Amino acid sequence: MKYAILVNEGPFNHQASDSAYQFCKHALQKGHEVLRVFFYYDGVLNGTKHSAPQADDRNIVKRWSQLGKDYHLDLAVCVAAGLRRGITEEVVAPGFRITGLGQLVEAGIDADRTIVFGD
Amino acid sequence: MKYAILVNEGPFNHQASDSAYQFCKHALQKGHEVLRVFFYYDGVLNGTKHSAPQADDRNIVKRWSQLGKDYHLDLAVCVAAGLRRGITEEVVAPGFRITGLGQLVEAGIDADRTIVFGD
Amino acid sequence: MSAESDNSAEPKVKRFMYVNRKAPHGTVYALEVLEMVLISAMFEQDVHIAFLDDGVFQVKKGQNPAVLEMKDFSKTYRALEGYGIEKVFIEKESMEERGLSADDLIIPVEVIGREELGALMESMDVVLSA
Amino acid sequence: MSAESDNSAEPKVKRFMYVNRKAPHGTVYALEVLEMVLISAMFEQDVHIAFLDDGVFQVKKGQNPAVLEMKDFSKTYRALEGYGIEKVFIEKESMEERGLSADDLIIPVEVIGREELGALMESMDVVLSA
Amino acid sequence: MLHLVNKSPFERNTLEACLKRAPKGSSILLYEDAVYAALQGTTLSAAMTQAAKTHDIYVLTPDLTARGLDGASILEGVRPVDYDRFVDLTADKGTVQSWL
Amino acid sequence: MLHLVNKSPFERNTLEACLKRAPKGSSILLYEDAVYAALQGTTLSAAMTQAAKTHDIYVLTPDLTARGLDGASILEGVRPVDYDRFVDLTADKGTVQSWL
Repeated sequence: MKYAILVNEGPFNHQASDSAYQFCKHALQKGHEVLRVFFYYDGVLNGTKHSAPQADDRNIVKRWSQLGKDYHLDLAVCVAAGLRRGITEEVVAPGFRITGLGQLVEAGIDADRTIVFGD
Repeated sequence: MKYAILVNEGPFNHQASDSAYQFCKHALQKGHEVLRVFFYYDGVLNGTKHSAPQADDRNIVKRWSQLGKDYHLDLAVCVAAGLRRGITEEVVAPGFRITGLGQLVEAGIDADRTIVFGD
Repeated sequence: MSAESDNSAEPKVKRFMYVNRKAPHGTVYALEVLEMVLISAMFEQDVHIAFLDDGVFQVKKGQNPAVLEMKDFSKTYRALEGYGIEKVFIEKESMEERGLSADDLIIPVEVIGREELGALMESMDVVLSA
Repeated sequence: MSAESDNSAEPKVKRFMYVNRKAPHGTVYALEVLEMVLISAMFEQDVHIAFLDDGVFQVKKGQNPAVLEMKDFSKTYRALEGYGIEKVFIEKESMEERGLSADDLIIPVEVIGREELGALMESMDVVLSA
Repeated sequence: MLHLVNKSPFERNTLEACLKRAPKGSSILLYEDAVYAALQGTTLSAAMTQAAKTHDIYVLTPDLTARGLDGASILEGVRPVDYDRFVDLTADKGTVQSWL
Repeated sequence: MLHLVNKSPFERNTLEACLKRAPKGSSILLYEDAVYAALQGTTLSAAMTQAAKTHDIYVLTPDLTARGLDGASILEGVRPVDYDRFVDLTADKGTVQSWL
């Protein structure tokens, strides 16, 4: 299966980003494809390189970057939603890219399934 | 009256930051004091200098900075919550400062009223 | 059902639904869903918009968030038709529960029953909600 | 009532209540309220903690968020007493509605009726909720 | 005491949670999406009319206006207030509790 | 079709909203805070037991475990699944709709 994933919420505050990550990891391990993970609404906040949670907690941003690296994932942060919330080229974490909302629709067209994780 | 204000949510996604701002503005205009506006949970996201909303929308971050300047407000961003979410010295907007959670408790002790704006 | 094994040269046209269940202004979802809908119009897909539960308040007439210095995007719903987006539905039961009638709405939309809406949702390829 | 006009040299001691109404793990509020509570202990205030509605799930025994790579902070509730925070309340009706009993809880807390909890809330100087 | 409620009662349980605990005679301000609780002609109108007999219920006018609602659509017994009165209420009614 | 619900039914209306629209026979996965809907002995257990007769209801085990709940505390008729089965369900049941 080819998946498109939409993440609506930022890291830590809601479990949405955790659930999306776990879903992607398990889908990829089972041999499915994830065409794109699109970060919209507060979801763009997953793309900040400045996140530095406590040592005994998971690092949600780095974890996405690593999964992206391991599986050549497209981690796409919406430019308009990012501008509102201060996620711009200056702060974007490795492996994420800032792009237009059209890329979400495109992923929805190309994927067999689109799954939304939100609040 | 002396007020302490707690803002639990970031800009745009929830109205909480708007409501807190409107409340502070009206309280200050009526001659009340706002001892501290404390930003906790996703509220720390109000303190990013990289927020650049569309021209036809309000600029929530700048508006807080301006209100802070006009009334010498203490705009305090929680360090621990900020670290989780990438709000650090590198990105903090003018007029905001990063500080410990104890400052919220202190404000609650010193103020006549503590008001929480959240989701 | 979805066009899973469509390898033809035909451009894919999928049935998209944007589901609006949340009230406007208290959160940004209504505004950002609308931005998504407008962009989706450029992709020549079979776009559906549904307003249900508190989402019906998004198309309430007479909104004026400027009193709170907030952006008034409600007029943008009127632009949907110009973008070729004509399949706009509102759930009858959600309106009734909230004391709204078709006269209260900023645009003409198709009023649809709850059961029918459930069946329409089942017929989609992509459902985007917020 | 609050110590509005307290100009004495005595250190102010206010009645603080931390209100927990949300389930753990689905959102971060439970964890960050707990961090706030621990810090408040340093200020020698009259600290109260209340668990009601879905907040009662925060003190459910046997939590293991490590299976989701999430932080297990539930054991920290056991540290409250060591910080001198002893006024910890859980609402009886909220537990009953969710099928929980005192045996299900990770720490001993005072079970309090709904009406009594409402009255206790009224007696506070500062109420912090999330 | 002043209780603040900011979420739609059709979506969340915060208004109900507040009404269950707030002693009779205490004050409740509905703002943000909670202003929908003050509407006439909804499935909640009867319960809210009852609640307004035991509690002082206020609704924030600018949040109504933003949502296309006006005084005429509001339940009898619910009192519209602007931000200045919101500030006054926090000063007059003692401790403020937000139901989140 | 597969419906996803992630919020506690005691706090929000999303599970109810889903059950009102999801045709009989469709599948619903409860995850994150929605796993509380699958608990025995709550005020919602009777309604959920009924719902499990008209819909295929699944609950995500790791979200139960995280919250200190185990299989023994789950309503009869609700099927526990892990993340691998979650992935399978999205593949097998067609379009996925999240009730947010």
